[in-house]
Amino acid sequence: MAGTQSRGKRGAGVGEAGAKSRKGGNGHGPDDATLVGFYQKMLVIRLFEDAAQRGFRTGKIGGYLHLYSGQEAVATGFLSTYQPGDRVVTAYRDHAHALLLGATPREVMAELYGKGTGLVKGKGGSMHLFDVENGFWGGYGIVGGHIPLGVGMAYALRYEGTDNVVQLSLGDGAIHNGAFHEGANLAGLWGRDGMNPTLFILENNKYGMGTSVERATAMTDLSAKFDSYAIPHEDVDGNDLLAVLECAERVVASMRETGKPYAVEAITYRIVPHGAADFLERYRSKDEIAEWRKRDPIGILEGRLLERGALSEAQIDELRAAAKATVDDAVAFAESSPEPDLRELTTDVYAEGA
Amino acid sequence: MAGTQSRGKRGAGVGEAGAKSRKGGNGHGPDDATLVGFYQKMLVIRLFEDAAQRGFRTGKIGGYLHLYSGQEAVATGFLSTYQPGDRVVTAYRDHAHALLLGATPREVMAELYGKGTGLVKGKGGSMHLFDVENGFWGGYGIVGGHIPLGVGMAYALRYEGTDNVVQLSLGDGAIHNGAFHEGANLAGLWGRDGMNPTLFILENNKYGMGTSVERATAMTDLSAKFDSYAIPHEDVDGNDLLAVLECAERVVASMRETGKPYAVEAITYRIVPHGAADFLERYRSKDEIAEWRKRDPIGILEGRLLERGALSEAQIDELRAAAKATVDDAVAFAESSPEPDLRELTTDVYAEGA
Amino acid sequence: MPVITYREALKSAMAEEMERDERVVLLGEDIGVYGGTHLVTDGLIDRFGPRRVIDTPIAEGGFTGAAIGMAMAGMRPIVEMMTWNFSFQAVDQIIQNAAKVRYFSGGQASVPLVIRGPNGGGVQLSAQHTHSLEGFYGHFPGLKVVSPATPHDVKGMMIEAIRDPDPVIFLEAGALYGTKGEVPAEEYTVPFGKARIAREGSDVTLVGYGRQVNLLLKVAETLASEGVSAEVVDLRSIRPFDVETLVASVTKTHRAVAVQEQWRWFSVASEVAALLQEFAFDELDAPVERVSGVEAPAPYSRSLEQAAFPSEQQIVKAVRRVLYREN
Amino acid sequence: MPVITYREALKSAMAEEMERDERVVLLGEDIGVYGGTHLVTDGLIDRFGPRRVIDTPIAEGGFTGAAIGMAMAGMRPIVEMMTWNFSFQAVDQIIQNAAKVRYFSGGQASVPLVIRGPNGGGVQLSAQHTHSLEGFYGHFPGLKVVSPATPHDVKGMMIEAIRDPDPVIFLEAGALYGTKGEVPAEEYTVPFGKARIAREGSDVTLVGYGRQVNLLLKVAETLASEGVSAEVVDLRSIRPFDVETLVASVTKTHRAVAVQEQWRWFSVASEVAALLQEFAFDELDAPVERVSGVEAPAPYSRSLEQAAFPSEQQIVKAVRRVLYREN
Ligand SMILES: Cc1ncc(C[n+]2csc(CCOP(=O)(O)OP(=O)(O)O)c2C)c(N)n1
Ligand SMILES: Cc1ncc(C[n+]2csc(CCOP(=O)(O)OP(=O)(O)O)c2C)c(N)n1
Ligand SMILES: [Mg+2]
Ligand SMILES: [Mg+2]
Repeated sequence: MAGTQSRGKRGAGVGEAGAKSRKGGNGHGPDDATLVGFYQKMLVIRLFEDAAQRGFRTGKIGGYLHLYSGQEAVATGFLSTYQPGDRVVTAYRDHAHALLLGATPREVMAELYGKGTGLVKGKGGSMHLFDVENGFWGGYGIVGGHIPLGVGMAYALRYEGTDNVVQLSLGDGAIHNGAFHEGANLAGLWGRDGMNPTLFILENNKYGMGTSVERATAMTDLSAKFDSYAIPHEDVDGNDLLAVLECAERVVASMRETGKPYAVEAITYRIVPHGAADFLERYRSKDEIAEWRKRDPIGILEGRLLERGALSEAQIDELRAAAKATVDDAVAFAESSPEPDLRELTTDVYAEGA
Repeated sequence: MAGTQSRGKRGAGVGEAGAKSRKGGNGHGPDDATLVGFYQKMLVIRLFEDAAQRGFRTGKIGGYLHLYSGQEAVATGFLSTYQPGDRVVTAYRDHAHALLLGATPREVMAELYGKGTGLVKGKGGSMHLFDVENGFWGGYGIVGGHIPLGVGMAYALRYEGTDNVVQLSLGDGAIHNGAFHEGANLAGLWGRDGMNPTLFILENNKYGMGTSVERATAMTDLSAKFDSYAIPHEDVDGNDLLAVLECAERVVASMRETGKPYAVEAITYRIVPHGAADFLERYRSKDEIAEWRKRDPIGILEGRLLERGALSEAQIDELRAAAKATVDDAVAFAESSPEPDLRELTTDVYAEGA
Repeated sequence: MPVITYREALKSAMAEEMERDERVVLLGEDIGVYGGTHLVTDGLIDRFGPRRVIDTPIAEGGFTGAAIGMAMAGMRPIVEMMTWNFSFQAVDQIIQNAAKVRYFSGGQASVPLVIRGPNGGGVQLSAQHTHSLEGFYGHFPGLKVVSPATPHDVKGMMIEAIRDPDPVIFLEAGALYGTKGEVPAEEYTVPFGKARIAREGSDVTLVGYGRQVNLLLKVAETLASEGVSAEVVDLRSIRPFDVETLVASVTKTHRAVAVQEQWRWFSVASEVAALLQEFAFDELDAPVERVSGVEAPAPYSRSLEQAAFPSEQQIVKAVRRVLYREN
Repeated sequence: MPVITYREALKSAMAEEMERDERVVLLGEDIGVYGGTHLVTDGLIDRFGPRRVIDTPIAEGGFTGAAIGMAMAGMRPIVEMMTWNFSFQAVDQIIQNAAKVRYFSGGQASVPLVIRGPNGGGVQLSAQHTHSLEGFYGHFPGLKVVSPATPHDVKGMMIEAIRDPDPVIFLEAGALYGTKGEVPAEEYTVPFGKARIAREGSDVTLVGYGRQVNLLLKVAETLASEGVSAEVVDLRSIRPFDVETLVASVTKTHRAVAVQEQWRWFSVASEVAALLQEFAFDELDAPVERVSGVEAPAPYSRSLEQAAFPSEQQIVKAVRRVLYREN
C-alpha cells in the first residue's frame, strides 16, 4: 500500500536542510546551519497556513481547516528526531506534521483544494493528511480517537523488535476524553515491559476550541495527569525551538532504548482562530493574543539567529522570499490541478478485489 | 413513577436496627445496639448471597449473578449515612445496596427468581435492582457506564438546592474505563463550584473479574488517580466496619456542606467467585482466599462485639437463626411467587401513553 | 406569520421552554461562552447563566451520561452534540442507559432527555464528520428519533421533545440552519409519529426527511414540467414512524421512491420499502426504488462529495423507472 | 469428518492461524490467564505467550483502538468482545477509524482486524447484555459483518476473516458454543458474501442467520409434517450480502419469511424484504413476512425472555400467512 511513489518523484518537502539536527562545534545544541534549516521550515509552514486561510476565505478550500500558526516549534523540534520506521500520529491540526516529514507543499495544498493530486487524492482533506511512506500515519478528526491507535502502533514496533518510536500529538482538550485515559493506561501497562515507546506530545495551546483549560478541568497541571498511568513526563516551552530540540533528542533517544512511553507537555499558543470558521473568538482577548504574538516561535528563533550572527537581515529576507515562492508554487499547483477522477469515489473502501 | 408502594406494605428491609448510626455514650464510635444492628444486616446479606448461589446452581436463577460476600462492611458502613433525598448508584454487584437501603429480602430474591413480585417486576434481574423510593437508583451492568449518571444526579441535587449527596460505587476494574475518566473530571469541575457532591466509593477487591489490579494498570495506587481531577481522597480498610463508619460519617457530613466530590478507596476482597459462573478461579490462589477469609468483615465485627461484651455466643446463634429465617422466608416467597404477567414484556419501554 | 430561520426557530424553542421550566438546562461543547459552533445557542448563557447553559469538556460519553443522570433526577437536560458524528463516543450511554433505564428499572426511572445537533453532510467535512444516523438510532426501542426539515417543524418538534418523558434523538439538518420559513408567533408543538405531505401529487410518492425534503420538492417541480404529478412525504419522525400516511399516499399513487443521504443497507429506505411491500402489496405497480448515499465513507473533495449524495437526476431517473419510462 | 463444537472450531481456527502467521495476536478481557469467559481462547496463552494473547483492562474503546493501530502497523489482531454488548464502548473506534482509515488515507493504510465475540440473547442476561447487532454494524461501508451458525462455517469464516485485509465484525451465536457439527480436518475457508441453503424446499423460503437457523430447520420439519416444503437460507454473511441466492430461492418458492432476533425497525429483515420486492417483485405471491424480537429491551425473567424472541409458533403462523392459509 505505501511507497507507491518514490521520494524522488515527490520532491524534497520543505526547506533544504535535512531533518536531522547536527550538533554544533561546541558539542551542545545544534549548529547554525541546522537551525537555519529549521527556521526555513517554520517560515514555509507559517506562510503555507496563511495561504490556506486565504484559500478558505475565497471558498477554494472547504470543510474544516485548522491552522498550526504559533505552534510551529513544537512539531519542528520533535519531528527532527524522526528516523525511518518511526510513526507519527496527530489530530486534525496536521499540515505542519505532513510537511516536516517530507510531504511537499504542492501535495498538501492540493489536498486542501480537494484535487486528485492531493496527498490523499482529495479524499481526506485538511484533517486527514497521510504520508505513510514518510512515517506520517495521520491525520484524525475525532478528538481523542487517534490516541489508542498510536499506542497500538508502538506495541507493533516493539513486537517487530525495532527501536522505533511513535510520536503522538494531542491537544489540551483531548486529555479529558475517555480515549486518552484508556490509551494512556495501555501505554503505561505495556510500557512496563518495554513494549510501548509512545511519546505523548501534549500541545497545550490553552484552549480546546473556545474552552480554556481552566474551564475544562479542575486539575490544570495537565502533564501531571500522566502520573495516573506511571508515565514519566516533563514540560517544555513549546515556543522555543532550542528548548524543544533539547528535550526531544534526549527523550526520544532514551525511548529507543527502553521501549517505554513518555509524555511532554509543550506550552504553546495558537495565534490564529481555532478553525478557519472561528470568527468571533469571544473566549479570549485581543491582548492575550498580542502578548503571545510577542513570543512567536519564529520571531524567537529569528532573534537567536541574528544574535548568533548565523543570519543577517538580508539573508532573512532571502529566506522569506524563498518560502513565499515555495508556497506560491504550491498554490499555483493546487489551483491548476485536476479534480479527482470520479471513479475514486468508491475506491479505497475495501482492499482492491477484496 | 416512584413511591407507588408504601414502605408499610413493603416491610422493614433487613434487620431491626435503624439505618442511622447512633453514637455510644463515650461520644466516639457507634453504640453497641447500633453495631449489633449492622452485624445483623451483614449476616442477612451473607446468607442471602449464599441462598442466591444455591438458586443459581439449581437453575432457578439465570443470567449473571454477582455476589457481595466479603465486601459487606463497605456498603453497610457507607449507606449507614443515607438520608432521604440521597441517591445511591452502583454496578451489578448490587444486592447488598438494595437490601441495606430498605428493599426487602423477599423483593430482591423474587427479582433474582425473575418473578412478578420482584423489586423491578422480574425485568432487570440481579444486575438491575432499583428501589427509587428508598434512594437506590440502580443497578447497572456496563462497567463504567453508571459513573457519569451518578455525577449528573449529584449536579441535580445541588441544582435543586438540597444538601443531599450521591454515593457512587465502582470497582477497581472500572477505574480504567473512559467513562470513569470523563465522569470524574466532570465531578471535579462542577464540584469546584460546589455543584457536585459525588462520593466515589472505589471498592478495590483486587480483581476485575480475573484480572488483578497489577495486570490492569502500571499505576496501582488507585485512589491517587483521583488527583487528576482535583478530587480529594483517602483509603480505608473495607473489611473493618468501624473504620468504614468513621470515614463515611466524616466524609459525607462535610460533603453535605461543601457540595464537593470526594473519593474513598475501600480495600476489600470478594471471597466468592466473580460471578456464579466463574468456577475455575485460575487467577488467584486458594491460599490467598483463605488468608482473606481470616479477615472476613463479619468475623472481625463479631470478634469486636464479643470482646466488648455487646453480644454473647448465645445471642450470636439467635441472630444467625433469625437471619436464616429471614432468608428462608425470602426464598419461599420467591419460589411461590407467580411469573410476571406477559403483558409486562412491552410496558416500561416508553412512558404510559407516550 | 413571522418568517425566521431554522436556527432561530430551534433557539426560540429552547429559550421559551427554559423560560417556562426551570428544570430545562443545556449541556455541550462551546455552547456558552463561544456561542455554539453553529450559533444555535448564541446568547443563551447570558440570559440563563452558566448553571443552565453548561459548557463541557470534550467528553461526549461523560456529559451525555451526566445528562441522563440529571434527567433521571427530574431535570430536563438538552445535550448538544456539536455534530452527531461525535455521538459515537456517547453510543454506550445513549443505547445502554438512556434507552433502557425505564425498562430495566421496572418503570421506576425515566429519562426525559433531548440530544440534538446537526446531522448529515454537504459541506465537505469528509469521512469522520459526515453521517446520517436516523436508522442507526431508530433501531432501538426506548428511543424516539426525529428529523425535521422546516423552521416550523423544528420549533414545534423541539418543544414536543423537551416535554417528552422519554429520550429523544433530535437530528437537525445541519445544511438547513440558514433556511427561512413561516413560524407561528404563538406557542405550538408538532407531535411525533406524524408524517407531513409536503406536496400533493397522484402519480408517484417521493419519501424523504431532513434536507432531502427540499431536494424532493425541486424534483417534484421538474417532474411536473414532464407531466408527472409527484407527492412528497416528509417523514419528520423516524421513530415512532407514520405508516398510515405513507401507505395512504402509495395507495393513491401506486409508486414510491425513498430518498436518503444515509447508506443503503439496513436503512430508513430499506424500512420504507419493507413496509410498503407489507402494507401496500396489492397497491404497488412497481418495486419501491431507493436512492441513497453512495456506498463509501464521505469524501472531502467537493466534486466527489456532490457525487456521493442523492442528486436530482438520480431521483428523476428512479421515478422514471417506477413509471416504467426508463430502466 | 471430525465432529467438534462451535467453540472448538473457533479456537482451532485462531490457533491454526497463529501457528501459521506470527502477526496474528489476540486481545481482550480475561482471554488469557482466566481462559476466556466463554473458554473460546482457553489454553492459548500457554501456547503462544502473553505477547500474543494479551489480557486487557476493561476499556473496549482503548484496546479496540490499539488493535486498529496494530493492524495498520502490519499485525493481524483479533479482538475479543467478551460480549458484543460491550462493543458500544468501542463504536467510535470501529466506525470512525477501523471502517474509514483506508478511505480517508487515500488507500495508504489498511486495517486487517477481526473483532469477535458472542452476540444475541437467550440466557436471561437482560437489557444491557442482550443485543443482535448485524444490521447495526452492517450499515457501514468499510466493515464486513458475518454471523455463522455452524461449527463448519465458524471455523472457515474465522480463517477467512483473519486473512481478510479489511476489518471484520465477527458475530458469534453465543447460544451455540456448545453445539456440535462436522468440521474438515484439512485447512479450508468459507468465503464471505455467500449464503447457504441449509435445507431445500419449494413452497416458502425461510431466511435467517446465527442461532435462528437451527430454529428455522425445526420449523421446516414441522411444516413438512403439514405438507409444506420450506427452504431454509442461512445468510451467514451480512455484509457483503448474497442477494443472488436469496432471490434465486424466492424465484422458486415465491414466498419468504425473514426471521431475526434483532428488533424490527431498520434491520436485516427490513433489508431482506426491501431486496426481494426490488429484485423479485413479479415473483412474490405474498408480502415478505418478518418475525423479529419484540419491540422492547430484553427482559430478565425466563418466561418474558422466551416471549421476547421469535418462536416456532410465530414463524409457523407467518408461513401460513404467506401461504394465505391464515391471517
Ligand atoms: C469527539 C469530538 N468532539 C468534538 C469535536 C469537535 N472539535 C474539534 S477540535 C475541538 C477542540 C480540540 O481541542 P484540543 O484538543 O485542545 O486541540 P487544539 O484544537 O487546541 O489543537 C473540538 C471540540 C471532535 N472533533 N471530536
Ligand atoms: C464495558 C464492559 N466490559 C466488560 C464487562 C464484563 N464484566 C462484567 S464485571 C467485570 C469486572 C469488573 O471488575 P470491577 O470493576 O473490579 O468490579 P467487581 O466485579 O470486582 O466488583 C467485567 C469485565 C462489562 N460488564 N462491561
Ligand atoms: Mg488546545
Ligand atoms: Mg474488582
